[in-house]
Order: sequence, then structure tokens, then C-alpha cells
Amino acid sequence: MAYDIVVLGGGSGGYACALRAAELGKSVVLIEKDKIGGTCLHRGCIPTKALLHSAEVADETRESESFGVKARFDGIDVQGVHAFKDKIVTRAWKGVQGLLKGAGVTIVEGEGRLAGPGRIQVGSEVYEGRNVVLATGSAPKTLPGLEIDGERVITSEHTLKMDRVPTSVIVLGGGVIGVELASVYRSFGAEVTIVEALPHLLPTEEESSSKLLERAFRRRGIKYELGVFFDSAKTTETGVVVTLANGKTLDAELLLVAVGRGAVSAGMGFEEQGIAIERGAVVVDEHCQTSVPGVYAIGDLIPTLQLAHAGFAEGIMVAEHIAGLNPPPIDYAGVPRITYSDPEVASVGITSAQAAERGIEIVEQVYDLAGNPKSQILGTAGAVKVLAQKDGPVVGVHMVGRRIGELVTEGQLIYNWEALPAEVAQLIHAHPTQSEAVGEAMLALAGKPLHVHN
Amino acid sequence: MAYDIVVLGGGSGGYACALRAAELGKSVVLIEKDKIGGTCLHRGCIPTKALLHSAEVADETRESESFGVKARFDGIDVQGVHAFKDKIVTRAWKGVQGLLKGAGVTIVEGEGRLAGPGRIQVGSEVYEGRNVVLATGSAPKTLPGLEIDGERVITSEHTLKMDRVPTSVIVLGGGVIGVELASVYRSFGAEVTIVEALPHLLPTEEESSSKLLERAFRRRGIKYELGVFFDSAKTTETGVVVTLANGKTLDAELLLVAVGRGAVSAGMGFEEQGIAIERGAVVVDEHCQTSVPGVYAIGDLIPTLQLAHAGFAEGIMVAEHIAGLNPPPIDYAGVPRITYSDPEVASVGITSAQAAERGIEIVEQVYDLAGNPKSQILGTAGAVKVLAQKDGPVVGVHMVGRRIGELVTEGQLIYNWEALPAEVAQLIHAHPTQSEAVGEAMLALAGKPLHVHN
Amino acid sequence: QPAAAVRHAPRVISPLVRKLARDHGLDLTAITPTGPRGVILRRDVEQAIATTAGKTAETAMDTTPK
Ligand SMILES: Cc1cc2nc3c(=O)[nH]c(=O)nc-3n(C[C@H](O)[C@H](O)[C@H](O)COP(=O)(O)OP(=O)(O)OC[C@H]3O[C@@H](n4cnc5c(N)ncnc54)[C@H](O)[C@@H]3O)c2cc1C
Ligand SMILES: Cc1cc2nc3c(=O)[nH]c(=O)nc-3n(C[C@H](O)[C@H](O)[C@H](O)COP(=O)(O)OP(=O)(O)OC[C@H]3O[C@@H](n4cnc5c(N)ncnc54)[C@H](O)[C@@H]3O)c2cc1C
Repeated sequence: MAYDIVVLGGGSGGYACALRAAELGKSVVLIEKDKIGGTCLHRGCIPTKALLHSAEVADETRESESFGVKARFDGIDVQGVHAFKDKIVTRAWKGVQGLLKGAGVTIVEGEGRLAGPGRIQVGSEVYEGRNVVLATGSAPKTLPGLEIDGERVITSEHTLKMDRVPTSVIVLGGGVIGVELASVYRSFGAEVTIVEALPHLLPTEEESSSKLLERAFRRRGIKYELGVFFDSAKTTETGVVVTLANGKTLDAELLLVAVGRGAVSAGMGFEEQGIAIERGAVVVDEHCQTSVPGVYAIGDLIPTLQLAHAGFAEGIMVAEHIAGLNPPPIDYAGVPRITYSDPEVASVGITSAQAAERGIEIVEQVYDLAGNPKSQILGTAGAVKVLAQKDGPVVGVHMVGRRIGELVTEGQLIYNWEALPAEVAQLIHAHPTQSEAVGEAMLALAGKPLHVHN
Repeated sequence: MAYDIVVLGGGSGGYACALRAAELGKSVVLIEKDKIGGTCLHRGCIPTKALLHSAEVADETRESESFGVKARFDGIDVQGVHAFKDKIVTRAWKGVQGLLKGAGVTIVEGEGRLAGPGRIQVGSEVYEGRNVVLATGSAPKTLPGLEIDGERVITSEHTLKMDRVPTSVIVLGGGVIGVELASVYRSFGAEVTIVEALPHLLPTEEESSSKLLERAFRRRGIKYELGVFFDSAKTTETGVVVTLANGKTLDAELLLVAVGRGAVSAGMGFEEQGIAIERGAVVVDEHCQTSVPGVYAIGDLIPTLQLAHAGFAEGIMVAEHIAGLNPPPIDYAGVPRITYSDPEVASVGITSAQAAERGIEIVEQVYDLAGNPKSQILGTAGAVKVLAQKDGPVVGVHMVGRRIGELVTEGQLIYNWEALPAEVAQLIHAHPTQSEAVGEAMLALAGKPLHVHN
Repeated sequence: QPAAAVRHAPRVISPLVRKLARDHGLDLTAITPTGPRGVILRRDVEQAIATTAGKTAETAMDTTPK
């Protein structure tokens, strides 16, 4: 019997595709070798956000006096942190398994490989499908000559199982994962130094956001070496010594390698079956179709944004495409990005650098959270920056601040719906909220600033 | 010399009007007898939200163990709470004074009265204006026979200056202010009982939101007596005894009266000058014009939503109206409402009851925060409920949960821009955020549920 | 737009763009989409408004929200 769709990999992309396809009446088999939910649920989004919340609680407890709350911070209970995190993960894991069962998706446990067009082999079993969706995700990368030993030199996966709070950590890589985990380690009490080869932390964000993050991290005592390459690392009895390309050496108890994640595309027959692969990632068109007809690829396996909700969107789009609904392609600039460190950094739309590249004439407005009472109450510095096309719609929203990530959804609607600043400005935001900062930026862009100092 | 506009009262409504008018090139004088910023800044929004944040920190510190953070909660430092709150208020107060100065608004300190059409008298001085805007705000109400003594029987204003955490408090009135302060007192350690004459807490909210709040309050040990009238109160040596209409008596150290706020419209010459007043509030048309030509009224003085941002919106609209910009009237259903208790309650648009009254056929979707990982991490129960017109746009968004207030802005755009559920559903929200709950409700309404258990 | 040739219903992904067309009495099915897969963008409606305004020699229409 042939299924309508065989999905290989049960992470964010794979399971979203399976659910949507089943909803559309398709027969679906989902093949997963490990745990349904994949990286995001078990080793990514969810556990790291649990750690970040423990980190937030630790910081609030430490700072409680400034809010009139008498408390004594006695340290981190690492086992308690894991128990909390694991409870959250287990619950969500049960949830997604229930969803798939409820939708009538057949789940197969096992390691699959592409055995032919429309054929996925798992052990001696072959699953045939009129369509195949590859969603095997990604795995941590490292640098040449830098071996992950799981003891002194670790990746995010080890952080999620750490048995103690280290005294000191060097974080190699100032992207989202490096920044988030640096934030956690610092809140837990470690000395942290981030090493980033590009000139800024979160180098793909608006430069002003990176700078605000750097300033906040400096205040928190998180150190960083920017614009300098890693040269080598040597483990010692007590830790690890890192040498940078400029000759500087750093030592710490741990080296966390967060230099990016590479698509999991090898050893599963993809290339043998003629699937075009470039620099490890599967090449697809705007509907996530690979070079082989009837075979799609989604999620971290393809060279689009490595985000769970990008994977959801791709999975849904592919299911709808197979069902003949002719879904519009995804505008990746319109997919929101959040870094959940303290402070959070969030954005949607394009950056000023991208606007310049594309020759789009823009106007911009920065609203400093110093003028936003709710942010003052939360004790956060930061800003909301809005970019709009001259005499046109908003093209980018860039934000830094505690808890600011939740505001990106407003930016997402504004950007994707091509709202003019004036169309937002007419809607006075609820007082006192952090979202007023977005409102104020829009009011100012619309030529009617309210709480804006000139 | 006559000003273009004389504004009486420098609260949210008055100062927003003055700022916008000055921006539009008008000459403006703003008359304030107390402090610029009014109720919201000095006795309302801002100080209460500071208290609520101290309350949140207290609770997180108490519960820190469940997140793996070892800490000991040692109680509330009332002076510290006030110091924190006052710092926030002072800073915002300086800010708004700076804004007015920067905009070129003339500020007059003193008590004004309407002395004639276009004439406001302050002491022996008369300020003439081609237009007058009344923005004298509101003050706490009480019930017949219930005297506020500021010791045993108090209002929100006394709470903001309390010298201790009481052992027990009876809160008379389960509206926004009563609910918020009940939440604060409970977090600070008091026994709290709310008495509300209507059948639910926050009786103007969607009934399901009220019920979720009640359930959460019950879990927090906040008691309430619903659907029962207050009869009388008697102060004793140690506290106050309240008798309800059903004969039940309650006693506590304090009685907080939060039965609503009445417009400040008496004794200032309004009626003498022919301004129509109904049940204390100034009657206005959709552009906030009173019955006397050239005299406007805004903010808590008129019988619209008693919210700071409603006042901002009215102030801005009046300024633009005077300047001849022909602004559209405010759709009050589209003004977001937030109650900042733990959990928060937020809404925008209409309720199911209002839809039924108006004969609007609706479909609805409830998304339980149990399915939202970020809310699970924050340890909050609650839900997002979305109402849409059958085959039409979203007409209401109703939410309950910790930190959920910030999400109302998304609802505000959706409601006011008349978005269809499908137009929101196509935009997959950032993972993992609380705003995904809004996204999931929209996906379900659009017939393509993602993380929804059936 | 080859792929958009067999459109069933006009595709607007923004309520604001939909409203802009409605406020100007424009029929969405008569608007030429320039977005991917036949999506009608703000600029398409603005273009149609300009064309209509030109044709009927009406006074320039106000495109700010009401
Ligand atoms: C530390 C960290 C934090 C992150 N935080 C966030 C965040 O906050 N927000 C966010 O949006 N994104 C976050 N991400 C990214 C997010 O986790 C990924 O974008 C997402 O998981 C990609 O989904 P996917 O389905 O493509 O792949 P994956 O989630 O990696 O799933 C792939 C699945 O395929 C299975 N598989 C692989 N090969 C086979 C095979 N041969 N046979 C059977 N099964 C196979 C794997 O076992 C796995 O379960 C984070 C990632 C990390 C590492
Ligand atoms: C405890 C509490 C919490 C609140 N929380 C929120 C919240 O979180 N969010 C929200 O949106 N709203 C909140 N509100 C409501 C908000 O404070 C009011 O809606 C808002 O302040 C109304 O603004 P206004 O300008 O109409 O009046 P006011 O702010 O009351 O200002 C009126 C001003 O006029 C002055 N005045 C009066 N008479 C004269 C006179 N004769 N001469 C000169 N000056 C005069 C007064 O001194 C005062 O400064 C809260 C209110 C309270 C009481």
C-alpha cells in the first residue's frame, strides 16, 4: 500500500507537515528514529527556554531588594533546573504525540533512508509514498581541529544535561544559541566570555540591536571578543585554554561550541537518489520541492531560517501544495526572529543594511525604552526601531529588551500586511505596556509623536 | 491674548491633547492644580503596575524552588516597595513635564473654573481660548453610608501609601482596580476577600475570562463573594466588620473600597455655563464636543472607557479636530483593556454577550494555555478566546494568563483592521511564545488547526 | 504571472490592502497582482487607484486610513 505522503523525520517541520496533510485527508506515515518533536522539543527551543526562565527567576531573586522584596538567593539547584525543564519537555512531547495520533498519522520508529523515488526504507521495511517529505533537521557543527569531547568542549546538547554550574565558560559563537546560553550561564553565576568572528554579537540582526545587546551584556559582566577568529583549544587538567587568531589566550572550565548547525543530509541515500545538495543543505524551490519530482525537503535541512516556526510554516505549505491548494510561498523576511537572552532581541522584516543593498529608501524611528514606563518597571534598557519605506509601509521592526520577544508578533502583522505607520499610529496602544514603545515609534513615523523627546 | 486652546486638567487626556495641539502649531495653555500626569501617573496606572511588579517578584521568589533556584523569601519591605514605585513615577513625571516644555505648552499651576465660553479662571487670572478642553478626570466613589476614613476604610489612593502589609483585607468591588489590588495584597501575604455585587469578577469581560480569573484567584487563596450586595461596615479597634445583604459578615484589618470612579465635574462652573451633565459625567458627541460650542471634554470626565489610553486617544482626536484634520471618531470596542493582576486579563473587540445582543452570528475558538509551551514555562494557566463573525472578520479577542496583557496589541490590530482569521493564520507565530496561543486560535478558526487537541 | 493565471479567487493576504480596495470601490478580481503566486499587494491596489483616478479625472483620492 502506498501512502499519500511519507515524512522522514518527526521534528517541527516533519510533524507539522504530517498534521496538516492528515487534516487535508491525506494518508501519512511519519518516520522518526529518536523522539517525535525533534531538536526543538528535546534539545532546542523548549529546554533552552526553560533554562532561560530559571535564569530569569535567579536574577529576579538576586535583584529582589530593588523592588522591595526581601529575599536571599542561595544558588542554583542544578537537579531542580533539570527537573523543571524535563517536566515541560515531557508534557509537550506527550501533547504532540497525542496530536499525531488524533490526526490519524501512522508513526514508525526507526531510521529511514531514501531508497528510490517515493520509497523510504526502514530496516527491511519499505514505505511507499506518492510524495516524500525529507525533514531530517540539523546537528551542531564544530570547527576544523576542534573536537567535541562532551566534557571540557561541549555543544548546546551537553549544556542541557550539565551536572553543575561551571565557574567559567568560553562560548565560541555569538549567534542565537551562543548568546542565549551565555545569558543562562551568566545568570547561573558563571564567568562568561563569548568569542565571535564577525564584528558583532547576533551579526545578522540590525546593527543597533547588536550594539544594545552588547551594552547590556557588558553591564551584566558577560565579556566578549568580537571580530576575532578562533585559532585552537587545548584541554588541561582543570579546563580549557583557547587561543585566538590574534594570539590572545582565554581559559575557562568549559568551552561551549556554538558555531552553527549543519543540515543532516548525509548517509541517507539523498545524493544517490539524485537530490541536489549544496554545502550540506538540500536545494529546494519556493515550494520546498527538491530536484527530484515528488520529493520535498523542509526545516533545518534546507538553507532557509533555522527556526522551528519556519519549519512549521514550510511543513504546512508543503502539505497544502501536495493537496493542490496552491499556497503562496513563504516571505522569509516576514518570519519573526527572537533571541531569548536577557535582554531579548527580536526582529521581523528587513534590516537597514538590507534596505540599502536593495536600494529601498527608508525612514526610521528609534524609541528608547527609557521612555516606556512598563519597561522601566521591569528594569530593562533597550529600544524599538522601526524602518518604513519612504511614504510607504513598514519594512522592519527591531527590538531589544526584557520580555520584548512577545512584541514581535505585532511587528509580524504590520510587516506582512504592509501596514503604513499611520495605520498603526491611529491605534493608541494599551497603557502601560511595553508594546506602547512600538506604538510610539509608529506615531513618530506618522508625524504625530506622543511621548517622544526630540 | 487668547490661546488657541485652553486645557483644564493635566492628566492623560489633558496633556496628550496639549502635546498634539502644540505639534499642530496651536498655542496651548494647560492648567493643572496638582501634578502634571494626573491620576494615571501619580495614583493610577503607573504606581499600581509598580506594586504589581513587586508582587510578581515576591511570588517568583517564593516559588523559585520549582524552577531550580534556591532562595529564601523573607517578606515585603514596604518602604522598599514605595521607593521603587516612587522612582518610576518621578522619572515618568519628569519625562512628561519635559515633553510639554519641549512642545512649547504653557503650564499654569492652579485650580481653574469655567468662567464663560472660552474662559477659564484661575484665581484672579482669566485664560481665554478659542477652544476649551475639559479634562478634570475622576475620583474614587464610595457607597451611601460608607465613609472613607483613610485608616480602616480606604481607597486605592491609600493603598499606594500603605505603611504596612495588612493581615487581611476586604476588597469591595471586583472591577479592574479591585482585582489588581487584591492581587497585590495577596502576593504581599494578606488574606483577601473580594465582594462583588454582580455575578462575576470583572463583570464587563467575557464571562469565560471572568471564570478563569476566579479559578486562578481561588488557587491563589483569594476569596470572593459574588452576586451579593454590600450592606454596611463597622470599624472596630482592630479592623472592620462588613455585613453583606445576605446577612453574612466578614472581618478584616482593612476595607478597600473600589466601587468605581466618578467624573470630577462639580464646583467648576460647568453646569452654570450650560454644559450638559448626566449622572456626573459630561455629555459629548463622537468628537468629544460638549453641549456648549467650542468646549470639549475628554478622559474620565466623559462616560467612555476610564482608561489612560482612551484619554490619550480622545485628547489627540480633539486636538486634530480643532486643527481641522477631521479625525475619525474612536471605536471604543477597539480600545484594548488590560487588568494587570496575576493572572492578567485582557481583551479587545466585543464579547459573546454583546455579539448576541447585536444579532451578530459568531464562531469562536478557545485555545487553552495548557497547550502553549511558553505559558507552561511561565507556570500559568489561562486561555485565549477568539470570536469571529461567521465567514467574516475577528470581532473579539479575550485572554487570561500571566503576562498576557502584552498580547492584546495583536488583537487590537486584528480587530481594528478587520482581519479574517485566515489572514492571521497564514502568519505562523514565533516559537516558543505566548502569542502562539493567539496564532493557534486563528489557525483553528481558519480550519487549519496546528497544535490543537480535538 | 504564469502560475497565477488559474486563480480561483483573488489573493489578498492583508486586511489593510483588502480595505484599501474596498474604500476605493475597486473590484479585487480586476486588479493585476504583482506578488508571488498572484498575491495582490498594496502597490497593486495603489496602482489601480491611480489608474482609476486618472481615467475618471477625479480629484486625487486620499489613501490614508479612515
Ligand atoms: C539550542 C537550540 C535552541 C533553539 N531555540 C529555538 C527557538 O527558541 N526558537 C526556534 O524557532 N528555533 C529554535 N531552535 C531551532 C529549532 O530547534 C530548529 O529550527 C527545528 O528543530 C528544526 O526542525 P526540523 O524539523 O527541521 O528538524 P529537527 O527538529 O532537528 O528534527 C529532525 C528529526 O529527524 C529525525 N531524523 C533525522 N534523520 C533521520 C532518519 N534517517 N530517520 C528517521 N528520523 C530521522 C531526528 O531524530 C529528528 O527528530 C533551537 C535550536 C537549538 C539547537
Ligand atoms: C488605581 C488605578 C489604576 C489604574 N490603572 C490603569 C491602567 O493600568 N491603565 C489605564 O489605562 N488606566 C488605568 N487607570 C485609569 C486612568 O488612571 C485614568 O483613565 C486616567 O488617569 C484618566 O485621565 P484623565 O486625564 O481623564 O484624568 P486624570 O488623570 O484624573 O487627570 C485629571 C487632572 O485634572 C486635574 N484637575 C481636576 N480639576 C481641576 C481644576 N479645577 N483645575 C486644575 N486642574 C484640575 C487633576 O489634578 C488631575 O491631575 C487607573 C486608575 C486608578 C485609579
